[in-house]
Amino acid sequence: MAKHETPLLDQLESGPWPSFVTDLKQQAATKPECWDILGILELSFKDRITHWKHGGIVGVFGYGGGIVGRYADVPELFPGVEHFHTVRVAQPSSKYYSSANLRQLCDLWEKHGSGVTNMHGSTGDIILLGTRTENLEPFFWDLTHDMNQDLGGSGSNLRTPANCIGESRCEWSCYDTEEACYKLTMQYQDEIHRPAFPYKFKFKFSGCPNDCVAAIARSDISVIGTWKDDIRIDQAAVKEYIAGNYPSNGGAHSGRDWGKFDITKEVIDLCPTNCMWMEGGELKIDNSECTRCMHCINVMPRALRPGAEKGASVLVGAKAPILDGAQFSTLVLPFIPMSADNDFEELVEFIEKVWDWWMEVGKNRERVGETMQRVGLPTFIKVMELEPIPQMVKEPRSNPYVFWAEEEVEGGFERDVEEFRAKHAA
Amino acid sequence: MAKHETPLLDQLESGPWPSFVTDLKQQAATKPECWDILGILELSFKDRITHWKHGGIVGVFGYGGGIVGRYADVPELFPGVEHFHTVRVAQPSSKYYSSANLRQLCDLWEKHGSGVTNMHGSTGDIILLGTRTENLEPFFWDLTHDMNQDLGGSGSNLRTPANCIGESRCEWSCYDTEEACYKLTMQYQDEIHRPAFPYKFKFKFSGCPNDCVAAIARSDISVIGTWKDDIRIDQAAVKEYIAGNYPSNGGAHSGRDWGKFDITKEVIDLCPTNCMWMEGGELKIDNSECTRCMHCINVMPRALRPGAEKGASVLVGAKAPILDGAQFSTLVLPFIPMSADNDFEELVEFIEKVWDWWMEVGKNRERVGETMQRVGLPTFIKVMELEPIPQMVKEPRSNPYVFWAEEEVEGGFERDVEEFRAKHAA
Amino acid sequence: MGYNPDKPMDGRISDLGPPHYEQFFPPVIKANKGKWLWHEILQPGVLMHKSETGDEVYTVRCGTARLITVNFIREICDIADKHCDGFMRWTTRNNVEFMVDSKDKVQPLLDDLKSRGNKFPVGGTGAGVTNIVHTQGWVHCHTPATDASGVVKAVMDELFDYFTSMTLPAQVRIALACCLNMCGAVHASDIAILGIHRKPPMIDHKRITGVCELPLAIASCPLGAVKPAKAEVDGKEIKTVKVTVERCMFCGNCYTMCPAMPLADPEGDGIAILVGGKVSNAKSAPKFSKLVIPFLPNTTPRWPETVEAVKKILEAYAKDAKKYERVGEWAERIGWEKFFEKCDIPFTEKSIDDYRLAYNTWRTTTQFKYTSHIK
Amino acid sequence: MGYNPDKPMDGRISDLGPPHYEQFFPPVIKANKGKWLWHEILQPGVLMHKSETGDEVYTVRCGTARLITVNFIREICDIADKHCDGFMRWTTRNNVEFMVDSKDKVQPLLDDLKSRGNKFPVGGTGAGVTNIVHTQGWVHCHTPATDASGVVKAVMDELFDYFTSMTLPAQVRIALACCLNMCGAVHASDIAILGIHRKPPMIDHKRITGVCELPLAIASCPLGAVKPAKAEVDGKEIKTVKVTVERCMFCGNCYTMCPAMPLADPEGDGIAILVGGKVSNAKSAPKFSKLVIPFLPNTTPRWPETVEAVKKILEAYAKDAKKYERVGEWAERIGWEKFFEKCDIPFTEKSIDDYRLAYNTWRTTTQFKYTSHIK
Repeated sequence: MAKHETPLLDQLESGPWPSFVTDLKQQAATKPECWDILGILELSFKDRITHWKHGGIVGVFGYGGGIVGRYADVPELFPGVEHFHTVRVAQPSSKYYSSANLRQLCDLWEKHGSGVTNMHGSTGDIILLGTRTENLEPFFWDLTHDMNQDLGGSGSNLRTPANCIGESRCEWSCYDTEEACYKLTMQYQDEIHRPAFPYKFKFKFSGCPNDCVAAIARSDISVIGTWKDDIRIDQAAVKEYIAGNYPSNGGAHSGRDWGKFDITKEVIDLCPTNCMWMEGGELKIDNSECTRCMHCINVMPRALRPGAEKGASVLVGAKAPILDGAQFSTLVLPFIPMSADNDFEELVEFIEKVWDWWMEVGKNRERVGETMQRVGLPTFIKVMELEPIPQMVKEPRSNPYVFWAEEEVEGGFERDVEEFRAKHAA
Repeated sequence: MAKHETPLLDQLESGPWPSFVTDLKQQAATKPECWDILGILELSFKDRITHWKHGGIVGVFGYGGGIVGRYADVPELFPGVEHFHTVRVAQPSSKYYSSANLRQLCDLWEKHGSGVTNMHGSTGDIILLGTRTENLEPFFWDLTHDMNQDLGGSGSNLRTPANCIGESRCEWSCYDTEEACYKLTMQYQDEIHRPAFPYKFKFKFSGCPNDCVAAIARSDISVIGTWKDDIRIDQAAVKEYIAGNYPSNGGAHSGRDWGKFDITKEVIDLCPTNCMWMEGGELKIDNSECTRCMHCINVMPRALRPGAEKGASVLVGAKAPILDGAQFSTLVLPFIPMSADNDFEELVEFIEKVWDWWMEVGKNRERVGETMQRVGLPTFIKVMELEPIPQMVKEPRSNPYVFWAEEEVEGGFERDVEEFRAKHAA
Repeated sequence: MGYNPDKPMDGRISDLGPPHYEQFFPPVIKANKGKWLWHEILQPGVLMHKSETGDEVYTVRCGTARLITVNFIREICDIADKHCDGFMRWTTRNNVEFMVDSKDKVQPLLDDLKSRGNKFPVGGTGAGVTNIVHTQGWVHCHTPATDASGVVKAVMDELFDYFTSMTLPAQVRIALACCLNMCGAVHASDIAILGIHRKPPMIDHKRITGVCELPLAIASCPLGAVKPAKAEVDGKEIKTVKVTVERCMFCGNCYTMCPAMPLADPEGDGIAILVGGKVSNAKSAPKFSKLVIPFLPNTTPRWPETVEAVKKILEAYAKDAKKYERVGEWAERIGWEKFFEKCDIPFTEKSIDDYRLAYNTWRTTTQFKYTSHIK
Repeated sequence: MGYNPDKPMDGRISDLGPPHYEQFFPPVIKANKGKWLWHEILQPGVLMHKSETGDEVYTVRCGTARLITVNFIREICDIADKHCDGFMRWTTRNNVEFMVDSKDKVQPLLDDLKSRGNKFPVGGTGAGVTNIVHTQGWVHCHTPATDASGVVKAVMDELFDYFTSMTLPAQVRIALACCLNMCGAVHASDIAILGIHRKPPMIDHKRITGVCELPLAIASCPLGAVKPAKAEVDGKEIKTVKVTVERCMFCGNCYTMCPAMPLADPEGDGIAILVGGKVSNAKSAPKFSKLVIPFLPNTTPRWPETVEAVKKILEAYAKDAKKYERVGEWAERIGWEKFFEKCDIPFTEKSIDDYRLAYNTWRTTTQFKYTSHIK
């Protein structure tokens, strides 16, 4: 493969941030097709437009997802990227790896592909960037047989679920997000690999309302840890914070002098429900008013911890703007237990109810949040066989446009206009 | 006219609140048709349904508004209310009256109508309730000739404007709402009496953001007093409040023991912009952060007053739910002078611009707020020839769906797909 | 003199507008307009305004029905003549106000008012319940889903003590509209009593041809539930409309446009309660009222279900809210789930918005409070 | 062994899913999962977590490009082998983390990382700017309106000091999506860099018959701007589509559905800046990012206009916001009119919503602050 001049990209080799251009050039030493990647990207920098064609359905036998087809629109200039398909490999929970595992994957990708990756794609997969159609099956064979690993999702199916770091290294996680993510990923392999949905569908698992995996913004079913009982307080540690012996916010603000820690200003006054106060040198919380926003816990991690009766809130319907505008997920189940012992059955039951309904009524390319908007939240709640509760809304409706069903209204809808006219002259 | 049995209405004669039933019965002694009013209302109480027919166009020559036609759907039972038209009489600003004036109106209504009124209708008019078609012209003749008064508005026209009590008895009024209301009512008599609009249109004038005439909720053009400079502070009076010598909120809370007045809790902490503080025993305000919400002034009327550079904000588009849902008015002109000396020309100019546009593009029965929603606020601002400013919105748009005009985009919209294909193979 | 029907246009006068307000000003108002410095509520229903000239005006506010007779107005005029140089005014909330220019004139005025039985209750000021603004109801309107004056009388009888006192956390504005048209614009009230229909319109095929423009009737439906149809009337096929009842949300706009589509019904009609609206920009921005009770029946003559619902909400608010906190501000501070719990109002799916801007009301956060709603 | 194209289904394995995470846990993680008590950021990029067992784990976080080669991954593996028993992990924001089980192992690790030039910047913790999540851009995607990796490199070079320090009022999450499809879901970021198109699609009539389902192309437009049409191709009339350009808002959904409707353009395409979004439920509910700069050009290779805009916003925020206040919380507290003033960003009508829920963004209160916008 010819080396291309890349005067524009070369300018991205300077500066303190790691340069993907430098990295690609170094890789090109052993994988010459990386020159064509650089070359076509340079052309885009010059033309200020992409040089990739629209789609193309490629994949491995039996799977409808996991591979994204891609072809250059200037293949004659850059034959090394004529085909430039992406392979999505399902990532392990929390994206922990061993070097042995990754080295093997690198070898595989060097053998069958360009050697270029994304660690990771937006949804969470390991993205292997750039290979030819004829390499897909051999790669998949080696991935499954040699590594015991598998592809992730793409297209109108369940996308590879993702989770925050959870209990493995976070004191706030209210359930085992890694196990929940793993279990449900394994359970729904068919839904991940063989598109049967109206459009894509995502699960994300966050251990607490800080929501480090952006479940509420980016997943159709957002499972976010929470608790039922009281915030656990270590009053001795509270005193240490007040005394300035522990850094606020786990040291997150230590780069600037914000003055002495002020528990009133920094914690009590910022509590969105005003449910905290000091009394006799102790921090008091009216937990019945707490909405578990995490702020006080975030600020004083050595003094405060989530309660002990833990589980998750389930929210539904987040998506990016295309097509009807962005949506955050909506609170549907305020609290469910999240236990691996019963295979997360409360969650599984709910997920399958959502799918059953959405697969029936969802339109082509309609995310479940859009389907919810189209039918209305009251209808969604009804088909989910849930009791409507005020926690599902920020506020009650302000318009008076209520649908009443005939059976709810005394005497029904049928009336005789003649009878009416007998009492009311026209 | 026969006296009717009214066992249901009779039950509304007990209780401490003034009884309209008792009043009607007493009136019936001299105006027997009031028995038929009581009779038909009793029938509605019995049947739990109205006994008035749908509309009927009646009026006085040359006017399209001011009279609302009404006929009983059981005229044979209650001939005294077979016709029961309403006459809307334009009220004076702030609804001040002399007894001489009102007595004359009462005599007129006793002569030509039922003797029943509303003081006042929802929009502000004096409502004279119940007369026959043949009485309308004689009544109107007497009203104009003997009393020098006139009808108000109804139908798809300018409705009778209304105003708060304003400077006549309120220390907070930032402009002369009475004069503004009067001047514009006189100026737009034609628009009030001869429907030419797509639908109804209301002006309301409030002297300050407390908005006692509900301009922001109920008028298509809401003119609400505000000021530009600093809140005027009498520090001596502040001290009196702190000392508990002046009652908080003008005595509005004196019926209950709320404890000693606490300026921090009751004023400073409740300021929505947190722009107030105590310093050296004085109350300080960062007026550049103030949004003039009136709370501090409301609580300490003897210490705080609106600034001296006064005028009004103009907001557009309020309406009740029918049809697209309720709307509050939207801030369009943050500050205009409001001076009788120039006949409120800034306001007049704006009103006429709104009308010119709305009469052209508004659909039948579409309130101006709905027209604004239909075309979008950016378009409305453009046709009003206003600079877009952030004060018009609570927040910028969160969706990325921006309309770009061809002239805004380098190279325009026209492109040659062949040329494109030459560089981008399909 | 007077109108001559034979020459209707002779000597006709029009477009006079309202009388100029100034002629109706009491002298102390005329002298001090624009000069007022501050005010104070001396006792429920009695206000004093102080002018920079040193003048004072004392106002006595009385609740009245909105539906009043000329008889009654003349009695008001008598009072004004006796105490107030013949002047008076009305507030935007149907209260009548008598003004005197010195403190010693207040008590005689109050005594006079008291001597007239329950006709002139003094109050409606400050942190209390002032008079209910309302629409016509069954006494004059053709589209109501409930009465107005009757419901208001029943509610005010029950809330009377709140009218004559100032013991609430803030003013409470109650409003009634007898149908969704909301001539009374109750959509921004602390407590709104709203007449609602619950049965779809009947189609009077015999009448529709004569009284309706079919395209207007069809266009009137915001949800497109009114559609063109045909029917047989007296053996002839006519053009008419039909209604997809599943898409009807009973707004009544079709009846407004087409008299042949009546929807009122004794059992279908009733009252919805909305709460938490406000007009004032004080502290928080204006808020719409929110639907919390979707239906209460028209139990004449005293609407006990409605009276009780209003009172229950008012008393839960009175007990729980902070000083200066309006009903809506209270509900938002405690959270709507707590509002329903504290007011002991069952939450139903009817309170969940499914109209055009519904998504903005969905709870898109993990922040919530545990209440009895969560089993 | 290996894949045999002649017998593709022989010995095929599928639906294995991801490897079980536990095999990749460093020993200290495995031993303490679920037992962590608290954590502390010891210095930018270095965290310590304390377990109830007394164990501690020290994490060193390094920014990397998202676009990396196997060469580079092997270097990461070398580091993990040398310091971390062969384990490592990635964060959701494309940072790589190395964990060690005692404090004395931290400095040697940091020294090693530092010795590798600018490959492993340590930071991305606490009240700073962490790594930018982003999409593919011109390196792989067929619908982008801008590049991704290149813009990110340019921005992070400029904000580098904020990555390696913790001096901001709160964490600032920056994200980039190269078109409205937002594979990167930038709609809830403190600062979002969004590729946008500004020219309506061309119609490739020659190709459309072969590559598009016309009804899908027509249905794809949220505003109904794509309509059926006819065109002549090679002397034959074919069915095709046309676009009402006044109704086009350049979302590109038609191109997604129909390859014969390309809309990318060197001059039309560029970047919009949105700010103030957040995902976390901490303090305030999650917020969408708001569009504040409607367009900046694709000035390759370093997008100076975009870099400057991001930096200006970040620095205005850093100067003005209170401790713990996210960008959106700051903007809401000071008011958006003050945001535009303090950030010195011109306000345009493009920032005023006119999409489906637009009414909720209109200012329906008299509360506003005077800024230079009011002449």
